Amino acid sequence: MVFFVTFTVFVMLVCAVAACILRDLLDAAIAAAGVSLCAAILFYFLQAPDVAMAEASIGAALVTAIFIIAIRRTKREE
Amino acid sequence: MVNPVLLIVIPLGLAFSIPLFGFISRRIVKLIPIVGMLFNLIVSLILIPKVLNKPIIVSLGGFPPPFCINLFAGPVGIIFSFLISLVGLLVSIYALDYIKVQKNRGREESYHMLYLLLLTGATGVVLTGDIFNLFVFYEILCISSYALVAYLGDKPGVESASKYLIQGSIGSSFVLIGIAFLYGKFGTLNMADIARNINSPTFEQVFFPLILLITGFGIEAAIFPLNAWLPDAHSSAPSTISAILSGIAIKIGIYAIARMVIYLIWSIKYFPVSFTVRAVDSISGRIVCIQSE
Amino acid sequence: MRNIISIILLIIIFFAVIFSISEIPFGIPKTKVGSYYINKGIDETGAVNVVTSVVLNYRGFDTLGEVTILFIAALGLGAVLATIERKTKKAIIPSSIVLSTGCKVFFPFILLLGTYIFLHGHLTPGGGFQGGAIIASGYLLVYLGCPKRRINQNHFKIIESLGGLTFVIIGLLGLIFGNYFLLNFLPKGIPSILFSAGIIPIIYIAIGFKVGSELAGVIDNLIEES
Amino acid sequence: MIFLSNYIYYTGAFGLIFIGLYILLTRHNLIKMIIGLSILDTGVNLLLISIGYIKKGTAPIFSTPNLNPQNMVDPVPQALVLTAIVISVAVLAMALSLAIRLYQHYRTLDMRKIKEQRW
Repeated sequence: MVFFVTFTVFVMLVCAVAACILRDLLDAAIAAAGVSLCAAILFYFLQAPDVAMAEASIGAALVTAIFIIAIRRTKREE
Repeated sequence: MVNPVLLIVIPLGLAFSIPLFGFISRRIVKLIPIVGMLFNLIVSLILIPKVLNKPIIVSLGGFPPPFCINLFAGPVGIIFSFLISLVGLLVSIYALDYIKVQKNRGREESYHMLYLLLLTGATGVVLTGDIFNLFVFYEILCISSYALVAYLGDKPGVESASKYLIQGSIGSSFVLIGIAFLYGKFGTLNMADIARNINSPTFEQVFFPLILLITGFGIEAAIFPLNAWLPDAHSSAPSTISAILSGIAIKIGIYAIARMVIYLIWSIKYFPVSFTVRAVDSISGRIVCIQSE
Repeated sequence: MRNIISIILLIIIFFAVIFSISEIPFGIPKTKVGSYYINKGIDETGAVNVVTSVVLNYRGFDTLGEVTILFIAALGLGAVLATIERKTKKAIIPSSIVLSTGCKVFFPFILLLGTYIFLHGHLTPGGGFQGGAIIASGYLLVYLGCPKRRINQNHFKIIESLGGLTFVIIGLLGLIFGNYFLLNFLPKGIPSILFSAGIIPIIYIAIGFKVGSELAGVIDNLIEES
Repeated sequence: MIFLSNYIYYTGAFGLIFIGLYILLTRHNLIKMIIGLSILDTGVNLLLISIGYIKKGTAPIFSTPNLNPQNMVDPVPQALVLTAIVISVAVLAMALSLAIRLYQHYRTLDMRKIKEQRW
């Protein structure tokens, strides 16, 4: 249990660092979606199913879609 | 019995119903902010003599106060809401001619809705007695002012609005972190309850949450090192919004800081420290402003 | 220069938060408000899901503000993007028949799932915001899969206004009947059946419609002529 | 091991907050800054939820009758985080619409190059 949580936190931080250093904005947006997804898993382990659902449906799905539409209407490289 | 909650709820309901009025007639839409602000003006005038005797505490939802959100309508709060509605009324009368009829009908409606919601958020911040509710109304104020600064859609407006948005959102996140620490420490979100409990911890324990809260609200209040957004946003917004920003939004930020400082510092007798810090801060800000001009 | 200043700033913030988080131990019950809600929540509001009773009853005023914030964002986004001069329309590439048929088949099921989630907000995890987001993602699927389909923005506007007005009017009815704004004035019913918890399901239905139409309107505004 | 079980959630939350702040302070592309903003908001939400957690707790839902109310985690931070998530999505949508308008005016998103004004 502790190891799985640790692994999830590790993946989440790696995704966040990737969102920081990737030059391609589309990749960075996908990495941010990964952060939200790992955060949703952590919310589930913290016994907050309501928040996990909200984070997965709003944070991981809709925000990523909005980011991708916005990147499509602007420029992809940083 | 006039309830202070009407000061927030009636303008909110009017703002929600503007699109429905817009389907009936386009002329009514312009008048709705005036109606809302006139209502607020009258209610505040009725409430002023009452609150001078004793502050009115309204709990929402019908539960005892620390367990639900309550409104704290003291003399300062009601006088602030009176001033907000007075300024809002005058500016909305000015906006009758200033905001020209656009080609696209939706834009004019959205100006009036955003304007009314901005004033509602300001009224909520001055009346609420709950720290997270204050954050929510503060966000209403901030987001509608981001949208209104960019309302004209020209180059300077959009640029300054995006700078304002980035800095303001960092401030809001700081406020939220501060609220999280306060909740973890005291287990309650009610301001009066926090003030009652705060005598037991030492000054150092509330120092960092307080710094976070002051920094966060200070961005909206534009105290000296955090005011980079202010000159651009004021010069490039529409004139009515510029008036509202300098007349109301900045004062709301200062009001929020004062509320935090009075509740969290006054009660543990460190007020002189904070007062000195603020005085030095404002004087240095003035000096820098004079030099830059 | 800017990097150095920001790293110094971050280090200062880092020590500040480490210092203050050391006062808040992890995993130890420490709040009196939360335990009151857990012990009294079912009796006072009738909702089995304590989070829902906190969101809509004890802290219902926050939720009203939150709905307003989403409304402001949808409005402001429309106002900012509306003045774009109309360019010549690009030719829309029609999607393949498998894709568009699949989207049309899935769309009602997604709507059904969203409706289920916001109807059962007081019994199971979920609620108006999650259900509304799921409904909006159904609209996103249709926009992506069938590029020619568009929904009239005026319908979204009417639903948004009616949802917000329902919330405000229910609150005002509480003020009229019992002197408290957002009072739960309807009978609470038996906990853990669908028709229970007074005003909570009604408000969640209003919020579900409102959030769904607002987020779908945001997507519609952004995706238009992209 | 004890450190992991006690502080792993706080570590994740503060890691996200600092990475978000670092992106906001050092990057110049507007969309990159908005991505940093979303990471910052996720970190704050994780911090709030972990403050309300109780060890070996259960979710605050009386789904089965034989649940012990003493073991339930605090419902208040969860309600606050629901509000905070919706607020953050509103801010993000607003910011991205501004970014699209900015790109149509200036054909770039680099905030260093967009300096028409004094400050």
